[in-house]
Amino acid sequence: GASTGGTPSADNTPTATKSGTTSKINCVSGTLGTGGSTALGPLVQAAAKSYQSQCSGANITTQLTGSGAGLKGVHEGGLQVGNSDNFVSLKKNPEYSDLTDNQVAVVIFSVIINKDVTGVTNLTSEQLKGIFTGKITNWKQVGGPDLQIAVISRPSGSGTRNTFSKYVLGGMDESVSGANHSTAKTSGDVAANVQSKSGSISYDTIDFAKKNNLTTVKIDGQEPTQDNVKTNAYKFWNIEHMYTKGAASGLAKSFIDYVKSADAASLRQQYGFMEISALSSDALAAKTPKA
Amino acid sequence: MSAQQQISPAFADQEQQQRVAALRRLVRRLHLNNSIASTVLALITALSALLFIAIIVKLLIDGVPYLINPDFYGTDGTGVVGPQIFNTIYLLVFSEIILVPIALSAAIYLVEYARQGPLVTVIHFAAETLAGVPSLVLGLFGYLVFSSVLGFGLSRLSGTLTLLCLNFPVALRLFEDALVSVSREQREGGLALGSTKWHMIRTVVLPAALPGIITGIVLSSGKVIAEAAALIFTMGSSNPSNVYTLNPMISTDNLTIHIWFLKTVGAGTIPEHVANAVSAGSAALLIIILLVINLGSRFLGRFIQRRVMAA
Amino acid sequence: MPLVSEAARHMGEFDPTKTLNTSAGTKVDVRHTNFFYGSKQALYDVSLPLRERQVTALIGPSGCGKSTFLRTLNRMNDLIPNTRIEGEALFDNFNIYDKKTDVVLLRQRIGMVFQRPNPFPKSIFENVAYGLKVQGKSQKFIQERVETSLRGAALWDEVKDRLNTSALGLSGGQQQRLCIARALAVEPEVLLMDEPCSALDPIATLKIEELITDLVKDYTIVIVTHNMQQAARVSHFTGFFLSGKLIEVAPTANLFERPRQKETEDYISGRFG
Amino acid sequence: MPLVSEAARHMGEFDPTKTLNTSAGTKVDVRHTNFFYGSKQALYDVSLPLRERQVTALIGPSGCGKSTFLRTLNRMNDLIPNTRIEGEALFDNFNIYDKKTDVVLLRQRIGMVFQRPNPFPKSIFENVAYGLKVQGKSQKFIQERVETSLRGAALWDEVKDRLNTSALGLSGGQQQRLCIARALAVEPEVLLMDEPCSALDPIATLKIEELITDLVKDYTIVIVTHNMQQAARVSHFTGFFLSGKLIEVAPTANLFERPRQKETEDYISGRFG
Amino acid sequence: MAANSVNAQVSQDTRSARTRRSRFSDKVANSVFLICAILVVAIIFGVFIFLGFNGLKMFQDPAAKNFFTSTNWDPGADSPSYGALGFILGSVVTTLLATIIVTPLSFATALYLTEMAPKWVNALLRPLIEIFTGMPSVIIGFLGLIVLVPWLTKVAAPIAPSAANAGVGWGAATLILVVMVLPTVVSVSMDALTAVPESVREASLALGSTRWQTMKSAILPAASAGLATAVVLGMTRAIGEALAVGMVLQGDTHLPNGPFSLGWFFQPNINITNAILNYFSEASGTERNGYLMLGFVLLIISFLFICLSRYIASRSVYK
Ligand SMILES: Nc1ncnc2c1ncn2[C@@H]1O[C@H](COP(=O)(O)OP(=O)(O)OP(=O)(O)O)[C@@H](O)[C@H]1O
Ligand SMILES: Nc1ncnc2c1ncn2[C@@H]1O[C@H](COP(=O)(O)OP(=O)(O)OP(=O)(O)O)[C@@H](O)[C@H]1O
Ligand SMILES: [Mg+2]
Ligand SMILES: [Mg+2]
Ligand SMILES: O=P([O-])([O-])[O-]
Repeated sequence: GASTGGTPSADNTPTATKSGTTSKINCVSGTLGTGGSTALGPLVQAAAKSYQSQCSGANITTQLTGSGAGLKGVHEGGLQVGNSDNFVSLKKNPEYSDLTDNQVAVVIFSVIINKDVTGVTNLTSEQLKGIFTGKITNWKQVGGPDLQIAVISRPSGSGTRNTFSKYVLGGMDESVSGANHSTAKTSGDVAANVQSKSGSISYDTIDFAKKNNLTTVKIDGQEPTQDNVKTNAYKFWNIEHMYTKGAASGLAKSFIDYVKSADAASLRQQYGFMEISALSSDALAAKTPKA
Repeated sequence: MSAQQQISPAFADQEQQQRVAALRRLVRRLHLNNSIASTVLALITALSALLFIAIIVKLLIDGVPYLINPDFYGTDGTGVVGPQIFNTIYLLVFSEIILVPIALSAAIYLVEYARQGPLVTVIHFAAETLAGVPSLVLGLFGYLVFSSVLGFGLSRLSGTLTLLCLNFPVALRLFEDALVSVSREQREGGLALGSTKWHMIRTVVLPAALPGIITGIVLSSGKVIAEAAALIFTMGSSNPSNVYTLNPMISTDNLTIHIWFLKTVGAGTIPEHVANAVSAGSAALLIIILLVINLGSRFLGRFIQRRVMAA
Repeated sequence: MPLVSEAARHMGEFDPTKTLNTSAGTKVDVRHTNFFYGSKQALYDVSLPLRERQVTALIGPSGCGKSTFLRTLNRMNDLIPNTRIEGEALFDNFNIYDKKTDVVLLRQRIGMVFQRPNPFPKSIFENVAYGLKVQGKSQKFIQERVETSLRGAALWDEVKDRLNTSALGLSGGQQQRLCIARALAVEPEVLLMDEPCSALDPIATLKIEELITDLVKDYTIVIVTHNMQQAARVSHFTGFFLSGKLIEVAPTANLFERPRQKETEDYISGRFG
Repeated sequence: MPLVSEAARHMGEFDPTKTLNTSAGTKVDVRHTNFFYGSKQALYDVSLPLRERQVTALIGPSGCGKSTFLRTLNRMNDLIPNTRIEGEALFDNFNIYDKKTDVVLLRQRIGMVFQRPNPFPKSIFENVAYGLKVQGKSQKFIQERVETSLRGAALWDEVKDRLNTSALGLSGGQQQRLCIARALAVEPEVLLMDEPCSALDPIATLKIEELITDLVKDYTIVIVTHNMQQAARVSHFTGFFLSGKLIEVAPTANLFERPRQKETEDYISGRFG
Repeated sequence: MAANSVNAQVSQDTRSARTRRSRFSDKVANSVFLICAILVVAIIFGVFIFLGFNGLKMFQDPAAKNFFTSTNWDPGADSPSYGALGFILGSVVTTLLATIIVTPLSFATALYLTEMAPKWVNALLRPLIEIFTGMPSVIIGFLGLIVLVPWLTKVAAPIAPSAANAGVGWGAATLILVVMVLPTVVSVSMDALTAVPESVREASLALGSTRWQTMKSAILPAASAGLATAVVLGMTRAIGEALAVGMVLQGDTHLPNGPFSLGWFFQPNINITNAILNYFSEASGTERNGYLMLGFVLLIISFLFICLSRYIASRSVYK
């Protein structure tokens, strides 16, 4: 049957990152605006909360606006840290060359379906392409009940959506439009919508899927597990970044260091993220753009 | 001369009687039309009224159970609105502190000093146009100017300045009305005693216009409390751990943004029943605040009027 | 006597003393009327017969109740909340004040002209046609009656070429005559006029006064005025109000020349008001 | 002659003919004044000397320019945009109309009382003290002067026990006397009064008239009135305005009894207005 | 004559010194006030300049030339397309439709309340209407999501192209706008009706017309300019409404395919404000300027509405 929620393997003990040797936070006070990826959002929020509780002089906020908005926010000055599920594409946004990449974790996504859709446990890339381009419109075409498919997608700036296009749909952009298609604003909004909208399908992090009791499906027979990600057998995952304008400094640096630190390892685990260090080099290379 | 009280024989006249009879028939038809029209109007009004009342009742029924729970006002955790209430009040006070002196000064200029002419026309036209700008568009403007160009980022300060743009024309209009309502006789009374204009304004016009000024402040407060669209791009929709600070540079939300957040971008981040509870509670709270403001502004205006008059 | 003879000399051709008919029938017979604005009494036991086809003028200082009295006659005071009336005003066998009286019908029979000209913001034609349209008259009938009424109000020649222009473009005096034409169009039996000239210049006033002297051949007219000379010039009977009481009513010349009451004398000799 | 003698009989004790001084000095000498509201001329070549310690009354029909003229004297018309004045009004060796004239100072020397009583919504004391506070007088000085002024305005006895209650609680007549007291407090040399009694009842009117006859011992007074009897009762000189022109100015009795101009005669005999 | 005495002369000199000083403060006050008044002009200029400048910059990109002519908004495509007609259509259609529903409702309500209603009805409804004119739009949006959308999903499913999405789209947006705009239009209409002088009512009633005839033939025509302003004001509000409408639209950047049909109202759909709200914060380059351009379009539309209402008001008989 379909696995409910992602199951981050507990045996994956975090290895200490280079900076996380001391358990004391290097507190910096001030105001820090972070924002962007709603996939990374929960981790950043939790880390911020923990950071602020230990460093009372720091005020950290996290806007849930999507990866694209995170990059733009930090580029234009509205934010100091922009969270993104994707690498900056200098081809698309040459002006973002002023941004510095800080990688913090690995996120695992999954395709999720509404509970009314019974009997569908696996979808092939081809089937997903059919669904997300509007060619397949009824669940019975993929072995499910006679029910219209309601596709829910994210706005184009979403890192989840871009990862989905690039690594699941084979570089092809979704192009469903019409009555059975709607958009949700954030990862959380996707989860809420899939929960309530009959016959719906979308994509989200395994953490949101689990917390909202949503059904995840295998992609090309692969389950969304950390083990499958390590080997890149399961393709729907990505590296989480916290971009800064120029090199991170001050509170931004301190906070990013904390998110990456050993202290925050339990948080990363709690929110379903994987350590970058756990990736095989093949997997890492598959997601990292060639310089 | 009041002796003969006899009724005139004129209406005994046949023709006159027929005319009156015809009129009477006509009037009966007019009354019928009148009743039909009245009924239709009353029904439509009842329909609109029912819509409004149903909305209020729905909001209160859904929300009040949470409102009466003290946990709802908690200062920390999920499903509480303590921070949002503080932020709302913070924003209210901060923006009124900036708004009132500026808008009142502008109103004084327009009512007391300006000569009727192109400048006044331009200012009024500008104010009217600004009042008609959708708040989302002002949000874009605030983002471009305050958050980006001036570098205030997403912060209470950017939000407050955007609210200033939003409320300026409204407050200006209300303050102008308050000043204009002070009678010309009062002003002339002051000037005729040989006081300068500014002295006359301070001692005669402003005290007399106080009730109207207070009403203006209260009504613009209502707008601050209700506003969300102009703030989402300028102030953001999330809070730091500790919002209970006067720091204007941090990004926060307020009650209305929070409702929007919970039902859209923040949906799914907390369980739906909690989100609905908080939204319903906040909505009811806002309704009650607006109700109080609405009734309060009248009451306060009248109260101050009485105080001023009885000074 | 100086006042009235002065006026008569000035007016020349239309001296009301010539058309005075002290035995004219009573068109409306007002008896023992009390009127209250809330708890404030504005009329005290007023009894006054309005003679058919005669002009009755009502004079008195400001606030004495002239307008209030006039507006009881076509139940215009109904529009003011919390008012109450006692007594009776017999008109064609029914009591005007009666709750059951059909005010719409009443007002079609008793027309009114107000202190400030109040034309509708419509064309001149539409203004006069208004009452006729209310009555659902035919287009042809309306066409004719508008002309007759405007002629009757001595306005036709001045406006016949611009019947479709806005009535608000007329001068104050013309507007007031338009309002009179509008009232005449529905052929009322009685015409009430509340200080119809107070907003007008002397020449327009003269025109209206001429018109009144003319209209009285067909209509019973009641006119409120604060100008004693005007009362003397146009009215057959004059009633003097003071503080809500009708102090005295008499043929106009008698009232001005031989007032029976001390208050009347004080008032007309200018000692107050 | 009937009007004036009527009035004199009625007023009894304060007959202005007794205090008339036709050789009194000229306090303000108005010469060839033209006044314009925008392009509309409201005063035409008005020349009028205001005699020291005499009451000059201005009469004329509504809209003839009485108020306009009065308000040129303390430059109150400055408040109305787009107005223009020509001519001169000599007062203590300077021209009131001069651009360089300090209007604040001018208004401290030429006080004004308005048609409708306009007390500030403050206490009685504060009302009278207003002009003194403007001048920055000491508390003690103010205390004394308030009493003198209220006595001067014949109001002291009625209000001395409630100086700190709101002025709006006073009756209309008391309010008007309060406004006079307020004007007196700053010791002006000239007092302008624009229909000061038109909003008052007969008894309050009488009080104000008495007060005027009393004040004129110390002040030069100009009063606008639409009530000819009032002019006859209180003034030494009367000017008659018509359509912005000063038709005639003369000692009051002369003007009413032997008007030199046809227009004046028409007006005072009630033929228009 | 007091003024001739030496004493009076001295007091006059101190008087003028004092007035000189207070005149100076008068001047200072004047300029401070002037600056504040000018600020309003500066702000609106700023709004036009910042949005206009940034928005119009998008036309430097040749791909943007179909902004007003195409409904294809696809900035992410290999050959990007910036046709905004779909967004504009969404705003215009929902606004017009809401106006068509609101106008008769609000005129009737306003007429009833100003001309006929007993005191207690007014005492109840007027404050209610006032509260609703200041109602936070998110509250209406929230109710839209939890009440209107589920209800429409059920009711409109048979005529909607997709049963699951029947509750969202222009239909829901229009109804939301009706609720948002109705109170404003009612309240401004009531002002317009009350501004008709009592003399007009008296004139009509005194001619023997009934209440209804008076309303129909005298009051409504006399208030027509004010009523028209009310409608225009309502449209200004409707076209700029963002959050409440955005919450129930749920479309992406595309108009539904195919010929225009009733179904368009019961499926995810788009408008200007929703596009800005969803996409502005992440967009860059031409796309970012495109959303600012959409904001500028909104600004121009509201500006035209304001000009229109000023024009109408200037023709009004009674102010
Ligand atoms: N709507 C009202 N409510 C309460 N009192 C009123 C109302 N209208 C008039 N009064 C009072 O009734 C009295 C008579 O007023 P009315 O208008 O009849 O006087 P009038 O003789 O016509 O005076 P004027 O010459 O000033 O028109 C006055 O004391 C007035 O204050
Ligand atoms: N602010 C103004 N703007 C334009 N015209 C005005 C203004 N004030 C008065 N007028 C006009 O100037 C003329 C003289 O007006 P003024 O007020 O001096 O008359 P008045 O004699 O005082 O009349 P009343 O007895 O009615 O008070 C009138 O025709 C009036 O319409
Ligand atoms: Mg009256
Ligand atoms: Mg005047
Ligand atoms: O993480 P995203 O919100 O950019 O999908």
